[in-house]
Amino acid sequence: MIIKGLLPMSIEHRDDTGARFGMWLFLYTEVILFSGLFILYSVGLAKFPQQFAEASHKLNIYFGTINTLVLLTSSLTIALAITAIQKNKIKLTLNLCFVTIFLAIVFLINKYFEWSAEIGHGIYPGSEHLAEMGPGITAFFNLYYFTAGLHGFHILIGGTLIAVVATLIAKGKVTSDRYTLLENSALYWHLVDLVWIFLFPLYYLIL
Amino acid sequence: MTEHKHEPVPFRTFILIWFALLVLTVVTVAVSRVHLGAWNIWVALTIASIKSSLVVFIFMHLRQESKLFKIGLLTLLIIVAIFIGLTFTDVLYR
Amino acid sequence: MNQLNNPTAQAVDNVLIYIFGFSLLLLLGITVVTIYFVVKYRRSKCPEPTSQVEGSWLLETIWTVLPIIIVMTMFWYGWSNYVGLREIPADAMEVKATARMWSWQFEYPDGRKETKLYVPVNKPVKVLLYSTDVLHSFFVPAFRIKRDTVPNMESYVWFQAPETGSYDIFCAEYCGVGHADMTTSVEVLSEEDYAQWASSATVSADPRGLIVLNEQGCIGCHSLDGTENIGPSLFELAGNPREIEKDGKTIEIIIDEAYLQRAIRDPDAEITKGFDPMMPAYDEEAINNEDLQAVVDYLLGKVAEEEPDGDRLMVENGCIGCHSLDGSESIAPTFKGIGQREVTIERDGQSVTIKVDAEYLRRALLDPNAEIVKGFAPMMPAADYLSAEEIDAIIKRLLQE
Amino acid sequence: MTNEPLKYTGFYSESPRPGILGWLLSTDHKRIGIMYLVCIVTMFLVAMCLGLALRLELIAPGPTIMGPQTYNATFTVHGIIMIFLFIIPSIPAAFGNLVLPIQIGARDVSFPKLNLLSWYCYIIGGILAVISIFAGGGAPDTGWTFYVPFSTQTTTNVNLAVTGALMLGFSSMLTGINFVTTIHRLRAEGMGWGRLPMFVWTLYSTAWIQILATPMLGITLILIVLERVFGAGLFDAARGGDPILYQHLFWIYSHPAVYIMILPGMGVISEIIPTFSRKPLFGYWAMAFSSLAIAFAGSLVWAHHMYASGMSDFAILVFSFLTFIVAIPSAIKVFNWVSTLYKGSIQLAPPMLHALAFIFNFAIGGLGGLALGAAASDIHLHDTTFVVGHFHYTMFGGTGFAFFAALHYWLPKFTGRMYNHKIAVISWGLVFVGFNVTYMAMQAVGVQGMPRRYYDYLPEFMPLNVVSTVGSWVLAIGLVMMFVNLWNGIRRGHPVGKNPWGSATLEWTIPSPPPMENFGEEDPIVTKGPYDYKGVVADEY
Repeated sequence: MIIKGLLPMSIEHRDDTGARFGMWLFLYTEVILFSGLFILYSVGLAKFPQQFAEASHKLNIYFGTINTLVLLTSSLTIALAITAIQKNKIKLTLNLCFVTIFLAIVFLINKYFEWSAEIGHGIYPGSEHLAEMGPGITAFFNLYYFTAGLHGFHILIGGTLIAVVATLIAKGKVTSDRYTLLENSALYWHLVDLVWIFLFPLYYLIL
Repeated sequence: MTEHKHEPVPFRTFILIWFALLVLTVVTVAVSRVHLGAWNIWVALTIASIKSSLVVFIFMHLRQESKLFKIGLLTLLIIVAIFIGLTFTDVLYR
Repeated sequence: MNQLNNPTAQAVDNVLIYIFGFSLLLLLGITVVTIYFVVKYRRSKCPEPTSQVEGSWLLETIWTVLPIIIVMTMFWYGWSNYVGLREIPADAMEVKATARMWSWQFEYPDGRKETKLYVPVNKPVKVLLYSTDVLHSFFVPAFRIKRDTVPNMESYVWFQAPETGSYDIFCAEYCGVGHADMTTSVEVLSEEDYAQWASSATVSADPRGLIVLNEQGCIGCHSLDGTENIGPSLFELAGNPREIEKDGKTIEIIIDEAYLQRAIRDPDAEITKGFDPMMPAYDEEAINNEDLQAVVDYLLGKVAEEEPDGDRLMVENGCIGCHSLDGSESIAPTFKGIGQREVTIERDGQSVTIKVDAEYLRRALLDPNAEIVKGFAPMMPAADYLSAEEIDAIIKRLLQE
Repeated sequence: MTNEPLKYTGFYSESPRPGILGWLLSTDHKRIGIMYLVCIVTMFLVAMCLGLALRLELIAPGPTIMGPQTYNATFTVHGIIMIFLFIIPSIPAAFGNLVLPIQIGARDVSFPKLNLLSWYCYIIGGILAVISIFAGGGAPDTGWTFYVPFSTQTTTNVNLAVTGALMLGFSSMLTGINFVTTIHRLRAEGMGWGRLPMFVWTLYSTAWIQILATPMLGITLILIVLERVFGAGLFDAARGGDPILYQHLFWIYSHPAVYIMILPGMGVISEIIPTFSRKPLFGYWAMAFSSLAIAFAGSLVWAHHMYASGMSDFAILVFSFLTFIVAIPSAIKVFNWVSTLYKGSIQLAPPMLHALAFIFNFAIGGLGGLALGAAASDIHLHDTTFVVGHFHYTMFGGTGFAFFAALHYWLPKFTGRMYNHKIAVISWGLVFVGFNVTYMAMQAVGVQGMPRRYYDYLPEFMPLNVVSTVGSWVLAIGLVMMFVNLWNGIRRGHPVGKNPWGSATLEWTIPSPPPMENFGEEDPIVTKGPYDYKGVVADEY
């Protein structure tokens, strides 16, 4: 019996597939969580197509693209980490985890600069400057901030999770034949990536 | 209660997929600079769907999992489609 | 449930009776069969079950298909009658209903505002629904109509009353502390009564000049609010310079009484720069000298604005909904005797007792939740949408209490 | 009545940790289930008192025992507690935890620690909800639906209440994840899908809704808090938002949530009726699939709460149609329960009485729902007390009675003692009569046109309101009697054996109360169906 691969109570009740299945179920709940915001987005887009395109132009496409590449690469490194631990290459696994965490931090720093620039322009939820630009643009930026903010929050959680797992790997508690915890953290990280894969074109690339 | 042990996916596969993802990202940015009207959004979503399937099936090992996982994912997608679709019966016809 | 023969109520009642009838039948059937089984197969009489049947595809198919057919008829009947609630007869009169916390205001096409909905008998009425703050819902049980009022969105209901009388209007969407008090009525008047009621409204408060401008269709080309139309706007003319073309030369003049009179009697002689000479001339047949003077006076702002009526404002804006005039207090302090009262208010967390004066009343109207009268909750909406004159009128009226 | 100590106390005494920590840190599904049960019953009693106060206020027009602001806060808190803290977790979290693993022959759920975590989420959510009543700003007064723009404007303590609801949603979601995994992965040998007790089937359907719908509540509530903090205008039409869209998001969760509430109750009834008829459940597969069908179709019909909201007429057409579809599987269930009685050997024990009352009440609730599902009739009934009566018929008359049935059915199993049957029957009678008087009168006054959430009403509505209030007193007396009787039973009732009712599901094959490891060292091997009563004899008690 294990919680997401955490220490088992008794060895004969271990159920890795069950733990992974539970994690997938949890990921479904995350998808629905974001889908609520995507519903708001799609309704906004249907109502204000021009304004959404106009607002999208105000976002910095370079930040967006770089962050996409960063996240895709971090997804790769954490996927590689699983193969590495399956092949019992502990050192490599750890290094790949660190790269992933590093990329997560790069992503957040990027986001920080991007947001400070926008907030500096007076574009943030509830700002008067935003209100002057009309309902469509306001709706776009409200959603942009809330969606990207929620996504950033997930990056934070995912990064922490991987850091915890890395410690456990270093301590020898997550090993080449008991690595469900790493697998589940990786699943979570891929979800964060998946959300961004949709977020990026919807917010940065509308024309 | 059957246990599914995954065979390790070779490093090479992951790197190839990663490369494909990078290419698709470049494509989606490039396409977005071409004016296609309402089609822009559909092209962008299609590319995003391809990218996410790559992530789901390869990076997330869904290819190796049992049918249960796949049916679950299908259910999820149907439900999300229903939520969005039925909301639009209101929004589009108001 | 006092009126049944109006079109909207009939549409709804048909469906209600159909569905409730079927439901009653089904409920009776289920209950009778259950009781019959329980009595017949009670353990004292049947110590062991006499059947171990696990199901019957035939029966289960029957009671899957049968309910499908029944409910589909209900669905279709319900829908087809609903359509009738949304399709407004072509000859319907329109009234604007505005809901705010916690009162209703009805505005007629001629600008008249009422707190009750007066309508003529046998005339379809389309009620356009607006809200100034939160969700409310316009509900008239007698006509079986209901529709939410949504801020910044327009919706509507319609009804037709075949008999005179008074019918309740409720707010059916929860909207805060005064929700249950947000009631008023539809007053259905006979055609003569309605005509009389309506004519008393046409003694318009508008100045004669404005009436002439409307009657003559001047407003069709000249706006009153500054927007440029086919002709130059009539907004704030007095004393302003204007470039005109006269005899092929462009000169600048100051708008005055004489200029306006010339511009109406012989418009083509002097054309405002940037406009085409297309305005018809109005001679004495069209506008007599008296009316001409009224128009010019109006355009130059020489007509004294009538002071707003404080009593009327308090009713129209729903103040009376929470602040009583008879001394009773539930939601908010009463207005009775407010002019001579001392009140204890909480301001920035401290209690202060002050004498009610014009300044206090102004603060209470414009920023009501900064100072709260002890014992009441901060919930009053700010009256900042009123004009300065209107605020003054309300304050003046309150101080007389 | 006896007062002798039980010789065997099962999981109550067998614990790796002694004392209160042995409970608060326990990952055993039975202990967690008992902890849920205690909290849930407490919450029910609190909210019941609030409900009584509401009814008392409505005994006459005008203010009687409270002012309008208090009244609004009372019905809001009544709703929040009853829905998020009582009904949603009542059967799945309390009885699901107690019974589900044993019924499928498992030692525990798949993720026992996660299970404990969801109990803590429940407790934290509950505490936040209770604090929100007393903390600064005043108790929330939005109604449990938190409709915008009112909920973003009111100065009362909405943020705390919403955060509480968010935690409760999280708790419900984690329980759902746990149950789906448990049912897929931990069934004992021989426990095929065709041998699952119907209670497990309904919990399985419920768990899927909990997973796929609850996050939508999460995001909706988060948006309310963000809106209140940043004032962004997400649902303000002037700033590009859409107030009606809030209602969509809210009901996308909250309508399926209605099925989270009722489905497990249907499961309980499907256990009790065969047991007390000693006959297999009629149409096993129809019952199983109708549970899944209700779960699925229940996710398609949310906007039938919004016919009068200003939604498009096309949406009303679609949602009205889908709403009638969802009536079918519910109808099938009712017919199959009644058919199960046919040629059985029916014993009117207290659980069975509650189950039969469930069928009656649920039929009224369900049939009343038809009038609300049809577009035209809903326009008149929407937001009147008819709706209040209707959902109390399904939620209280349905799930509430199923919960009482489950208490009378399973408490002897999990406490090892039997309550007094005579008092149980009398209290059942009072509850049944009181319930129907209260809510039938409420439905009737709603048809007359009295809007809901009205603190004050016109004099013409008074007679039926008086009837309803008097009914609420009968109901309350019956409920108090029932809980006192159950409490006395737990304290000093007759000890019972393994199987006092003669049921055939697995939980009745182990001692009462069950031991810590459920089935001991050997996992059970299942060889027969859940409703095969051949050779099953009820123990004397």
